[in-house]
Amino acid sequence: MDFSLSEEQTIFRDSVARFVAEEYPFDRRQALVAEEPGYDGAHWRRFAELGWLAATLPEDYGGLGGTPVEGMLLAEQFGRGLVMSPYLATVVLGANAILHGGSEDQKRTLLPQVAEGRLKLAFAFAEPQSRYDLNDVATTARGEKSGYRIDGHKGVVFHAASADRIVVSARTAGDSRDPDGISLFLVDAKAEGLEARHYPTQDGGRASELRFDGVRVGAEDRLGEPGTEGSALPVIERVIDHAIASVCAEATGAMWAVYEQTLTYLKTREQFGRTLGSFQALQHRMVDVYMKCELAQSMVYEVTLHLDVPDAVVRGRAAASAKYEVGRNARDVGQEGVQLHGGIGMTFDLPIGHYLKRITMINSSFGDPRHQLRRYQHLSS
Amino acid sequence: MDFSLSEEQTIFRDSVARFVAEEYPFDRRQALVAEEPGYDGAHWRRFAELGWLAATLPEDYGGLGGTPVEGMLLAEQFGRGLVMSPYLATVVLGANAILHGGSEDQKRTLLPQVAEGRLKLAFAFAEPQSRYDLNDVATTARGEKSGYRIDGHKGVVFHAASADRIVVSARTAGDSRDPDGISLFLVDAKAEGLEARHYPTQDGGRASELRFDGVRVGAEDRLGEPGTEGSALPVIERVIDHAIASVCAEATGAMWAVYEQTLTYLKTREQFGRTLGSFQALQHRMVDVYMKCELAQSMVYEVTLHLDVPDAVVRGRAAASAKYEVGRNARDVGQEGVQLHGGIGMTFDLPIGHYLKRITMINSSFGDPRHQLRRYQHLSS
Amino acid sequence: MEIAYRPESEALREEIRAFCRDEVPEEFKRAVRHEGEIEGEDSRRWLRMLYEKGGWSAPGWSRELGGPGWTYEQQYVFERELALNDAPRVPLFGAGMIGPAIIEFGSRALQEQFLPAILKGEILWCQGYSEPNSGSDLASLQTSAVRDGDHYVLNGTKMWTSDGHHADWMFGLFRTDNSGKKQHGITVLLVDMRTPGIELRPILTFDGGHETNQTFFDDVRVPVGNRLGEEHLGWTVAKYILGLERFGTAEVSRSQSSLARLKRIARDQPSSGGRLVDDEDFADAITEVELELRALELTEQRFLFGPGGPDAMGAEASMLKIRGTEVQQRITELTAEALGYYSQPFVPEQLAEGYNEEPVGPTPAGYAARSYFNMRKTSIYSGSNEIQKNIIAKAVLGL
Amino acid sequence: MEIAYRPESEALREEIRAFCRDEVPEEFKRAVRHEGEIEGEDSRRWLRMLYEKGGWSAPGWSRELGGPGWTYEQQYVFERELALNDAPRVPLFGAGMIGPAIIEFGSRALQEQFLPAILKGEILWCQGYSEPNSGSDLASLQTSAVRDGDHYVLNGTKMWTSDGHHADWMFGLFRTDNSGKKQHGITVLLVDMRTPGIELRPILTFDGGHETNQTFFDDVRVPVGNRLGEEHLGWTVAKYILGLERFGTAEVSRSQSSLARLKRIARDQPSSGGRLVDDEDFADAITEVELELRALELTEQRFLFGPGGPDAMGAEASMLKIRGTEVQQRITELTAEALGYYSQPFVPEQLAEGYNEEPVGPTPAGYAARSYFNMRKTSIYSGSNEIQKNIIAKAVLGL
Repeated sequence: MDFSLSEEQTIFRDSVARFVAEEYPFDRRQALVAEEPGYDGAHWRRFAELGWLAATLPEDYGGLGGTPVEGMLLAEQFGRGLVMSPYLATVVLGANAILHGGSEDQKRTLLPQVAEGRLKLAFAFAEPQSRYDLNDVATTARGEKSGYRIDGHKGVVFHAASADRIVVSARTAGDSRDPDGISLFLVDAKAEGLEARHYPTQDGGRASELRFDGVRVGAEDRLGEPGTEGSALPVIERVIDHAIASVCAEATGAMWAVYEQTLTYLKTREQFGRTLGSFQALQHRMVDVYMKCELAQSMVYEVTLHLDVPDAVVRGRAAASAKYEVGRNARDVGQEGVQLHGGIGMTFDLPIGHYLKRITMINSSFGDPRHQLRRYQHLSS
Repeated sequence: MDFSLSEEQTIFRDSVARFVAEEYPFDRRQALVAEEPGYDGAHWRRFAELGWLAATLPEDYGGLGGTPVEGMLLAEQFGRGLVMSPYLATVVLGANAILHGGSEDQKRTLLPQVAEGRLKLAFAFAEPQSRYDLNDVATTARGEKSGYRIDGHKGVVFHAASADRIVVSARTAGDSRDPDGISLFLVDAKAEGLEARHYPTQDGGRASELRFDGVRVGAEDRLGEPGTEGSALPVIERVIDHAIASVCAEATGAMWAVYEQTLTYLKTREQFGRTLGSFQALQHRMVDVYMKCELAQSMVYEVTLHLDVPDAVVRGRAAASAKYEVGRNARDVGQEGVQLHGGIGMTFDLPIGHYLKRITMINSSFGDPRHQLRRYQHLSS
Repeated sequence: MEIAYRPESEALREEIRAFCRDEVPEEFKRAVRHEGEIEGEDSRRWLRMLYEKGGWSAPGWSRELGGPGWTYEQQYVFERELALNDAPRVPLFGAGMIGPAIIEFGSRALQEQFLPAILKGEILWCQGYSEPNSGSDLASLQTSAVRDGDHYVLNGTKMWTSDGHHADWMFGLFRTDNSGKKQHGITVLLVDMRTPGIELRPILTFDGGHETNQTFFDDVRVPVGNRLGEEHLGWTVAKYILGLERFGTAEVSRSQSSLARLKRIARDQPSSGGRLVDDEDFADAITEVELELRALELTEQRFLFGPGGPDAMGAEASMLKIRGTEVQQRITELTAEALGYYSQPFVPEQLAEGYNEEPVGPTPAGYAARSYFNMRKTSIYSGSNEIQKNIIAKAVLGL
Repeated sequence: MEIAYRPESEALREEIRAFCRDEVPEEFKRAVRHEGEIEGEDSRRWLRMLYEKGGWSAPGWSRELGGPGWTYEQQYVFERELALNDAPRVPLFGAGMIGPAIIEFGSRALQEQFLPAILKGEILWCQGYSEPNSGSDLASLQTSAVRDGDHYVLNGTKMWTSDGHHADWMFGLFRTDNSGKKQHGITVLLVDMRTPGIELRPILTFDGGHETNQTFFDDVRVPVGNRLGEEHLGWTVAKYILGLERFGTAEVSRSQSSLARLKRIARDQPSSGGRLVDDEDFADAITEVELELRALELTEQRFLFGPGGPDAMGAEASMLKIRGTEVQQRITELTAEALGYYSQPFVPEQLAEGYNEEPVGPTPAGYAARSYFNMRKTSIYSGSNEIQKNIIAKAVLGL
C-alpha cells in the first residue's frame, strides 16, 4: 500500500500547476469564457505540445501510456484553476469511447490525431428524457443499404461546437430503455441533417442541443469491429466512469482551491478588530471544510486506482461511491466557501462563486450524488 | 390566530410543574424506576385527586372536558421531569381506545373509573412482525358461541404489568395486513391463557410481551356497538395519533429541560480559565439547540390543535409531521446535550443521558421519523 | 389558543386573492414564477397600484397616515397572500423602513416632503449602510459627513447598495465624529441620488445578475435639513429601523410558492423511465423541506401571535431569518437538482417575453441554477446567519 | 501508487484470519458480536494467547524487544483482521502506550521490572490523567505528588479511570510544582493500584454500564523509583504517549464489522410486510454510512501510507478520530433504529451464556440501544471532538 506519487508524476503535476498559475490567471480565464469558443486555441496547442492530450493514451495509438493517475493529476490542476477547455469532451469522453469501443483500425486512425491536438471530439450520449440513465436512448440508427440513418435529440452535449467529430449513441435495436441494442457512431460535426443549438453553461463551459434529422453515416462509422452492433452500453458505462474519475479529480482540485482561498481570507479579513479566523465558530467550520477536502481526495484515489480493473462491477462501485462522496462534500465546501467570504463571496469578480458553479455543474453531470447512491446499491446487491 | 394559554391553562400547567419539581426530583425518580412497579402508587392517586387523569376526558364520562391543550401541558411537564407512570398507557392509549372505539355503555362504565384512578389500562396493538404498521395484526379473535377466542403475540405493551384490563387488537377477519377485519377487545389482565413477560425499558419505563393462547372473552368485551366488528383500524389510528400528540409534547418538555440544563452547565463550567459558554463554537451549537426546541414546540401545537378535527387525513398529516419533526429535532438536542456536557454527560447520575434515552424510546414508539415521513407522503398524495 | 385566522383577516385574504387573480399584471406574476423580482419602473407601477387599492403600498400604516389601518394579523395575511399568488413583494425600503423612521425621528419638513410621496410610491429608496471595511461590524463605518455651513459634505464609499441603480433617494449612515465609541458619531442622512459627486459602480453577483452596487461619494453636499434624528446619534435610528421588520423575515410564503413550483417540476421531469417525483429519495427530500417549512411557518406564527403579539418579538426574529434562508436555499438547490443536465445551460434570455429562438430544455432551465446561486446571498445579507447566531446567543441564551 | 497490500502483509492476513477462526475463544467473539468488550481475567487470558503467538501482544514492538517485528502495514493489517473477524481488541494501555514510554524514558530498573511483564500480558494498566476540574484542559490537573524522602505522597482525585477496577497498575500525571506555567510541574508516576490510600468509586454510564471510575488518593506513597522521566517534565512524556496511537484511531475495521451486523439485522427485521433492508430510505441510510466509512478508510490509509509513512502523520490523526467516532455513532444509532419497538426492552442479561428465560425480541434487542447510548462517549473521550477541531484549526489550518 503506497499513496505517494512517483518522481515523474510529481514533475508532471508541477508542470500543469505552473501552466495554470502563469497562463490561466482568473481574469484571463474570465475573459476567455466570456467569448467564443470559451477557451484559447493556443492553450490547446500547448496541451498537445506538452503531451497532456497524449498522457493517458496507450503508446500503440500515439499516446504516452500513462496511468489513470496522470489523468487525475491533470484534472485536479484544471479544477484548481477553473480551466475550461474541450479536454473532458475530447480526451476523456471522445477518445475513451474510441479506445474502448472502436475497432483496431479506428483507434489507429483517430487516437493519434487526438494526441496531437488535430482532432476534437464530443460525446453525445444524454437525451432530454434520459436524465442520468445511460441505457435510456431513444435516438435511432436505422440500417440502410450502405450505412445508417440517425434520428433523435441529444441534450447538453459538452463542447460540441468545437468538435470535429461527434460520438453519438443511437439505438439499432430494442426499446428506448433496453440495455441491448445501443451502438456508437462517429458523426461529422458538419453532417447534413444535424442541427445544433450551442449555448454557454452556468460555469462558463459550452454545450449544445443536437437534433439529428436523417443524418447519414457509413457502416464504417459505427464504432467497433464488425458484428458488435448493439452492444455499446458497457463501452458507454466505461467511458462515463472515466469521465467520473476526471470530474471527481477536477472537483477536488476546486475544493482545495476554495479551502485555500477561504483560509487566506479568514486569516486576513478583520471584523470587530480581529481576524475572522480568530472566531472559533468559523474555525470549526473551516475544519469541516478541510476534512471534506481530505475525504473527497481519498475518493478520487478510489475511482482512479480502480479505473482499469477488469471487473466492471468493481470499477462501477468505485466510480459511483467516488462521485457520490465527492459530490456531497464538494457541494458543502463550495457553499461554505461563499458563506465564509460573506458579501464579497457573492461577487462575480471573485473566483469563489465560480468554483461553486463549476462544482454544481459537475454534480449534475454523469449522474448526481442521488443517482450514484442508487447505482452503488444496485451494483452491490 | 392566538397562541397564548388561557389563564386556567396557565394555572394548570404551573400546578403540574410544581408537582414535578417538588414531588419528583431526579434522585427520587431514579429510585422509583429502579424498583417495581416503576412509579409511586401515591403519585397516581394524586394524579386522580388533582383531576389530571380526568382532564382530557369528556364530562359525560366523568371527565373535566378539557381540550387537547390540557393533555399537551401535562405531557410537557412530565417530559421536563422525566416522569414515568402509566398515564400514557391508561389515559392516552387505553381511555382513548374506549372513548373512540367503545359503545356508549362501555364508555359510561369504564371511563369514570379511569378518571378516578380506579382502573389502569394498557393497549396491546403492536406485534413482533408489525413494526409500526397499525394494520399489521396477526393476532386472531375467532368467534365462538358466547364470545371470542384470542390467539397471538403482542409485543412491547407499555405498562401491561400495572394494567387491570388490556385493550387488544385482534383480527376477526382478513389477512394479516388487511385494513379491514380488525377489532378491539377488553381482556382482563389475569385472564386464563394470557402469559406475560414483563421487563423494564431503556428509559426506566415498563413493558411486556403478551402471549394469548386461547384467551376467552365475551361478546360484550369487544369494543364498540353491535355490528361494528372488524372496523377498528380507524379507531386505532385515532388513538395512536393521541399518543403521538402526547409523546411529542413529552419529548419537547424533555428538550427544553436539556436546553436549560446544558445552558446552565455552559454558563458555570470553566475550562482554560473561561466558562464553556464563552466559546463561540459552543455558543452557535447551543443556538442550534435552542432553535430545534422552538421548532419542536411549534409542531406540538400542530398536532395538538388538529387532534379533534373531523377529517382523519388532516389529523393524520398533523400527527405524522409533528412526530417526524419533533423526533428529528429531539434526537439532535438529546445528543448535543450529552456532548456539550462532556464526560459528565455520560454518567448515570446526571439526568442528561436519561433525557436522551427517553427521547430515543419516544422516537421508536408509534412510528419513528422515517415511518412518519412516509405516512405523511401517503396522506398527502 | 386558536390556529385559524380571525374573520376580518379571512375577508382580506379573499380580497387579496381576487386582486392577485384579476389585477396584478401577468408580466409581474411571470417574473415571480421564474423566481425573479420586478424592479425600477415596474416597482413604481406596482407601488402605485397598491396605493390605489387603499394605501396597500404602506401596509403597516394607520388610516390617519393614509395606510389601510390593518391589524397585525391582516398585515401578515397581506404579505402572505401576495406571495402565495405570485404577486411581487412590496418594496420594503420606503413605507416599511424609512417611512416609519421619518414619522418617529423626522422634522415636520421631512415628514411633509417624504411621507405622502412614500405612500404613493413615488420614491424608490436605497440603503447606505455597509462599507468595504465594515460588513458584519456595521458600526465601524467610515464614510464621512463633515459639516460645512448648511450642508454636510460626504466622502467615502458604501458597499452593497441594493437597487441603488433604480433609487431616487438613499437613507444612509455617515460618520460625523470619530472620537468616541464607534456607535457614537454616526448620523443618518437622506441623500438625493442625483446629487453631484455620487457615482455608482455595479456589483455583479456570481450568478450573473445585477442587483447591487458600490456607491462612491466625492464631496457630495447634503443639506443639513436632510438629517434624520440627532447628529451623531444615528445608531438609534438605525436600530429602530432594524426592529421594524416583523413580517416575512422567514419568507415562509415565498418559500411555499417556490416549493409548489419545485413539486410541479419534479412531476414534469423524467427519471428512470417514470417521473422524478416518484423517485423515493427525491420525494423524501421534498417532503423533508416541506415539513421544515411547516415547522418554520408555525414558529413564525407563534412568535407573532403569542403572548404579547408581534411587539414582544425580540431576538427570536433572528431565528426566523436563519431558518427561513436555509429553507429558501434548500428549495432552490433542489429545483436546480431536479433539472439534471438541464440545470446547466446558461440561457436566461429565454425567459423574456417575445423570445423566439428554440428554447433549451424545459422553462425552469432558464432560472433554476441561477436562482440557486443567487439565493446563497440570503444567508449573508441583512446580518449574516453567523451574526444572527451571535445575537441569539447573547440576547436569548444569555451567553 | 499501489492500493493493494504487500505480499508479507497478505500472508499475515491469512494467518490472523486462521487464528481468529480456529483459536480465538467463541465467548470472546460472542462479546464482540454483541458490540461488547472483554475485560479483567478475560483480557489477561487474551493477552497471554497473543503473546504465545509470537509477541502479538505487543504488535508494535521489534523482535529484539520480543515483539513480532512487523512493518507498519502489517501492524495495520493485524489490528484490522482482528476486528473484521470478531476478535477482541489488544488492550492499548500496556504495550501500546506505557510500554514504549518506559522504553523511551524509563530507568533500567523500570524497564526490567515492566517490559517483560507487559509483553507477556501479566499487567493490566489504567491511565490517571483527567480530574474533576481538568477535562479538556488536561494541563490544569491538580492531584499532588509531594516529595517525602524516597517517596512521593499523592493526594487528590482522578476522573475517568477506565478499567481501573481491573487494573494492577496506573500510569498517571501528578502535580509536583504549581509555581510555573501549567504544563510545567507535572510528573509521571507508575502507581501500584494495591497501594494503601487508593480508593475507587465506580462511575456508571447512563446506558447502565460500568467501564470507568473515579480514583481517590489519600496520602498514597509511591517510591521515587516509579517516576517515569524527569520530575516536573511529565508533560513531555504525556505528549509522547499521545503521539503513539497510529493505528485504529478511526476504528474503521470495528465499524466495518458493526456495519455488517447492521446489514444482517436489517435483512432480518420485518417492515411493511417485507424486510427492513428493502425500505429504500433505510437502505439509503445504510449505504450513506457505508460510503462515509469507505472514504474514512481510504483517508486513514492515505495518511498512514502516503509520503513519509505513519510517522509523518500529525494533527491529521485528529480528523480520523472525529470522523471515526461520527461513523461509529451513526452505525450504532441505525442498529437501534432498525429494531423498532424492540430497541426498548432493557434486558441485557439475555445476552449472557446460559440464559434460559424466554428472550425478549431478537438477539440484538439485548444490546442495540445500550450500544448506541454507550457510543456517545466516543466523541467525548480521548480529547473531545471539539478539542480535536481546535487542534486541527491550529496545527493544520494555522488559525
